[in-house]
Amino acid sequence: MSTPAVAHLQTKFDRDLCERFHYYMLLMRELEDRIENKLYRQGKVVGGCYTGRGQEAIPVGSAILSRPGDWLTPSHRDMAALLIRGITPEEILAQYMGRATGLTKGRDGNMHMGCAERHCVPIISSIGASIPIAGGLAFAMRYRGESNVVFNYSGDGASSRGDWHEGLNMAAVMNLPIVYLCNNNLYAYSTPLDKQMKVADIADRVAGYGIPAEIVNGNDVLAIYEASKRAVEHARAGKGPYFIECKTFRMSGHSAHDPADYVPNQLREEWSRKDPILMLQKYMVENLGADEQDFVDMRKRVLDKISGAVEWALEQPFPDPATLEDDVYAPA
Amino acid sequence: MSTPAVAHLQTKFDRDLCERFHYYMLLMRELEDRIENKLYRQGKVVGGCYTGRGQEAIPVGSAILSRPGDWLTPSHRDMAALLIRGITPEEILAQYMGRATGLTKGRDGNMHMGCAERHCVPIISSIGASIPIAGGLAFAMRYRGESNVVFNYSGDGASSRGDWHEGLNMAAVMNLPIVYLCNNNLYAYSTPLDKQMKVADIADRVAGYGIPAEIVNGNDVLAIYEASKRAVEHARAGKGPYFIECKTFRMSGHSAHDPADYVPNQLREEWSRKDPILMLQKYMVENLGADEQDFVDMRKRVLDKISGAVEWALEQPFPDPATLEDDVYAPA
Amino acid sequence: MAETTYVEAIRQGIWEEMERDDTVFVMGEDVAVYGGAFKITKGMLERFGELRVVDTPLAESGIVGAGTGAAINGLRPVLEMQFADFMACGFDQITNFAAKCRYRWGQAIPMVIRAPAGGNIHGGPFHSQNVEMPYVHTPGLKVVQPSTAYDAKGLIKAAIRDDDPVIFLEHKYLYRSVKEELPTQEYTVPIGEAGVRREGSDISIISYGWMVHVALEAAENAAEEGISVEVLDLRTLVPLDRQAILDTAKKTSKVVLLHEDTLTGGLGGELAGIISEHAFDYLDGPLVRIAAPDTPVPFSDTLERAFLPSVEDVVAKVRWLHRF
Amino acid sequence: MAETTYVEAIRQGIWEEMERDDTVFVMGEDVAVYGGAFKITKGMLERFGELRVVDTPLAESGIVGAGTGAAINGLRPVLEMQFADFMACGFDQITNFAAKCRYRWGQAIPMVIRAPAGGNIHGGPFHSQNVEMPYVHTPGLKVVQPSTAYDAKGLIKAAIRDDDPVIFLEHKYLYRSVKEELPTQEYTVPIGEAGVRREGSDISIISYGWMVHVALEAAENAAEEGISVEVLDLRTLVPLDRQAILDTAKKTSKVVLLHEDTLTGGLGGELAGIISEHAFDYLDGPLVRIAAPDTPVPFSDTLERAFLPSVEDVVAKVRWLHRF
Ligand SMILES: Cc1ncc(C[n+]2csc(CCOP(=O)(O)OP(=O)(O)O)c2C)c(N)n1
Ligand SMILES: Cc1ncc(C[n+]2csc(CCOP(=O)(O)OP(=O)(O)O)c2C)c(N)n1
Ligand SMILES: [Mg+2]
Ligand SMILES: [Mg+2]
Repeated sequence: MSTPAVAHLQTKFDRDLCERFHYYMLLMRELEDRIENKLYRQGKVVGGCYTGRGQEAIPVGSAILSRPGDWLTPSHRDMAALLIRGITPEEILAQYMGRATGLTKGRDGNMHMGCAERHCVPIISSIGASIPIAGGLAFAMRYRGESNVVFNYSGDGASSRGDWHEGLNMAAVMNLPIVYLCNNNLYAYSTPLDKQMKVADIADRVAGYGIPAEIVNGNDVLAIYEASKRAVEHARAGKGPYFIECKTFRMSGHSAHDPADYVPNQLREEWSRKDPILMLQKYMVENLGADEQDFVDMRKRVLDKISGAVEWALEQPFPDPATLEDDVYAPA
Repeated sequence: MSTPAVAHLQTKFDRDLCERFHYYMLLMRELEDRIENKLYRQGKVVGGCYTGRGQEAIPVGSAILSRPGDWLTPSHRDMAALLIRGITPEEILAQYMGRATGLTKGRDGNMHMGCAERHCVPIISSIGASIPIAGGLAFAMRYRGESNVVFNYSGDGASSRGDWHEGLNMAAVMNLPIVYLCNNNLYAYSTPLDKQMKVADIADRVAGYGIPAEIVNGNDVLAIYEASKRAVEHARAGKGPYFIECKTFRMSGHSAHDPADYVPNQLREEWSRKDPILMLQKYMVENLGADEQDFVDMRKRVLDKISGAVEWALEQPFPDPATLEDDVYAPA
Repeated sequence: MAETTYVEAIRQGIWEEMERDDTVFVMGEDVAVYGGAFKITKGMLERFGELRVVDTPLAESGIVGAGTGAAINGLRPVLEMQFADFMACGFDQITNFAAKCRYRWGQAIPMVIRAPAGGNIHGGPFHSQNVEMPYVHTPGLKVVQPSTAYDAKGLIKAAIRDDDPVIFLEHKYLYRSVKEELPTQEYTVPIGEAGVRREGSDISIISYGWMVHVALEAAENAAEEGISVEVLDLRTLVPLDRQAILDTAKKTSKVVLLHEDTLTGGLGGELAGIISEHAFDYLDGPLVRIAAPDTPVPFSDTLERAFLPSVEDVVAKVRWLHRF
Repeated sequence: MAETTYVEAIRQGIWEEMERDDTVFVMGEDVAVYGGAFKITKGMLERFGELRVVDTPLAESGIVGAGTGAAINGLRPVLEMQFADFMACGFDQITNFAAKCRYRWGQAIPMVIRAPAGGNIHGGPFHSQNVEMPYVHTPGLKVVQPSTAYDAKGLIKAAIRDDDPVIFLEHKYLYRSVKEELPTQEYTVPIGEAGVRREGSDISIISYGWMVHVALEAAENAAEEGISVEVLDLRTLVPLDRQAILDTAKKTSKVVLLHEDTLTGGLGGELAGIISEHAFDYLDGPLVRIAAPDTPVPFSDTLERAFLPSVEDVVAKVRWLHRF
């Protein structure tokens, strides 16, 4: 694996922006932690449980650039993208618990959520399927002459799917405004990168479409922000799609039931030293005058928010079975 | 479009080999001509009619290198590959006429033919689907430790399909012995290359798989032979797949009913000057002492063969309706 | 007045909708410059421009996905599959995503997927299939197949206006073999309503697509033998017009279920399920299914003719059932 | 002796076949190092090596295509789809190519596609579907779904030995919820034979998969009310055991068709078609279909419970039909 280009920061990152990064990364981390390590094990969460632990920088550094008219198609490791779009911890928890007030009204579960009003396509379980969908969303933007863009999120495994190929190629040929954020976390379930592809980088795959691609440190929210900014400007200016490969690591099993024995310990240790939240905190301390106490305060704020949300969610009603057959078709 | 590297001939092409090239190219040309311009218009051929006019060098220069244990998955423009494998004009004509003695016993039609014994997978109508199939054939070779290879044929349009991507990627990851011959004839039905992809060459697409690729003049049978030889040696030696992009042109409509108005006249004229059969004949005259009379004789031989085959085929029985339900499943 | 073919009727229907609503656009392989493999979109590029008449790369899953995304973002795509058989390449996008959007997140997908289907054209195993059942089986999709030019135009217009994804199956053999005078006034044909094509009192044939014509011919023949046959054209396969199905079953008490699709898992079973459960007391004879046998669609004429249900097959069964 | 679970029975069946025949190999996502999402292939890598236990990239169409190619070239692939729902991604390869090889060119495709299917596990719309019907509808494919550990082992072995492509649907809820003692001797269960799970004289329930257990429980409850219910487990969906289906229908004259799959286009229709045509004279009541409603599979417990056919649903219908 080639090393990501060292981020050469061009943006002046002010404290305000970094605090927003910090807030969303921490909120995602703690909310998922609560879900996976408490609620799931307590049996309060229904179904499976996928988290983006260690990958928070990717949705945060990118989605923060989105405008209301943009569309996002997050993957199952991008909860912060939903939070940034205004989806609340309450809604997310109600979703995970299968409640009527969850984002899918209990019809779908766990990370398979999104929201039409806030322009987030719910995770499509068929890995890779979101790539052509992103194309269509972007096609409509071009159709109407808007300067909106689509933020598409997917993983390394997705890049082996036919849909990925068909979608990227169409976006290139049609010059569609899409920013692809690929989280290359070295594994697709248990499958390591070298069983997924013979080339070193996903970016190598992208060259064949005529789409500009760059590789960034996926744990460095500042680098992701900068790359995304370049990409978004490119796309908004009508120059077509742009691909960002974010080198990162899944700091958890594939899902809550997976101990991930197949991951060498060394790899886990190596990456735990690159925790994206710690990286950001270090930057804030060294450059923006933040100190430990700020982070403690922030964490408390986040944990309080989550606790409140959990309480709320636990009181939400389960869906009324009488609604079972609603919304399969448009009302007559 | 970048120009194919000028073939730097390393092989000493003797008269015998060139005559075999010539024979198969001419046989394909004339057989297809008879089918398209006579039998089809006379209503003696059933269904559609696809030819590889102008592309004969591709199947000939490659399939001639195949050994009995190899497998071929030709496209609908590679009739010569079947001929080289020993499938006869009689069988082909009976197939086109929907006769019981055709290769599919009248169950499938036109170019959708092949033969298990002669290791030719019948054309799979779903464009691109043969790429994963080639992978499986090659997988079995590796499984048994053979040095056989698979010759896979497809077009430029196929390279946009998801199956193409999934198949090439798996072949690369699993290091399978496959030689891909891509006939880039500038069109997929009416769709020109620049609506198919944003990059200039299909070979650009292949780089992303870690598969070596080269571009050859698809109308130069000698260049194709040389490239195929390199490729086959590579694959037989266990070095994995190899991709050859053959720049060529479809000297016909997509099928017999298509006047191909969408093709600029200039392009048609340009390519008609590059007719692969004329190119080979020129080489044979200039280097191997062949003369016009030899070609006239050869053409006569081929036409006689075809006429005999047509006569035979026209007398073949149509399938017995009583066989309609046979061979859906293995006999109990 | 001039008669309009089935193929031209569909073209007109799409054209009118594109004139009426500028969120409607067509997309597919070879639909723009070439005007489509069957010329349904001919002239549209010139009239509506390349933003609304879009040639794509060869990629069915990509096309369906792009259509779905565009539908989410406010457009009304009319996608063309070059042959219904290749819709299989976009199966995941259609059945796993597009079909479920409304249920999962309340998102309408006002999309039409047009697909030339059916046989009797010597198309063989890859260009003749009847592919309706996997889509009939998928909640969230609507499925339509017109049998006449009038319905073809009216139904494609209704499908384009519909807020759910509609699989619009066009019968290739009917493209140029049926025609009729069409109203000069604008009209649509509502999705979900079957139509009685011929009134009768002894036996009902329930069918759709090309087989409606086979049924009508069989009914004509049977009439000469004094058997009065009613022919119901379903027109829409999802949602099925249960009322019309049960009405005709109850009226005649003897029902033939006819389709061109292969027998096992075909729509005939579904119809048998509905009738045998909800009109049991009315039935005076077995529900007779007539369908193609369970084989791929063969190519050669002798085989294809044996494969496809024929007027004679239908008359024979009608006769048998009448005597029952 | 120890009892063997359904999941373990399948594992043993594959294992034994791999020991017996070295052309048998397994391939799929996460099947080797990880041993499969449901651990069916656990330990096989260590025993059989990486040539015969093959992790693939994330590419269902590629996997099915590779399996088909390998089958053409003399191997007997056992492919795993991580969830049956994602088989949709390989739909073209399965239905358009693999299924037709024998018919088109006499080429056997001795391939098994294993797919964990079904609900009652809070899997939601993408991890709970019953996908049998598109494959039942495709001539050239066989389709199997065992309901017991005994059958699971016997049928997977038969499927691997079969010379046609077999879609082998495993019910996820049964994986660990059913178990039994298995014979120490080797055995197979023939494809194409249904099994009477409970003899009865008043009413027949025809079902398969998890619903067989629901039917048996319902039969037990009905017995307390004096209704004698026969339960037929189809086991194989293609080829259907028509004889067994018609036998039980003729025996009891009242039939309930039960499946977990959604109603419209489900197997219940096909069964109704067969019975209403070929056992009409024997029927003393409507053919009653019990199935999931036509919606995506919902996630939340309250919804999923309402969605899935229950013992109570079945008992109620049995009672109704008995009184008919
Ligand atoms: C088409 C398809 N096949 C298989 C699966 C099962 N599955 C869910 S996530 C996953 C791995 C995805 O890997 P990657 O794209 O790298 O994303 P990551 O989970 O690593 O973020 C698999 C195999 C699926 N959801 N869809
Ligand atoms: C999956 C699929 N989609 C559409 C078609 C219809 N079709 C047949 S050939 C063809 C064009 C193929 O182009 P290319 O791969 O470049 O091969 P060429 O015909 O130029 O040799 C199309 C669109 C098909 N056969 N399969
Ligand atoms: Mg990954
Ligand atoms: Mg081409």
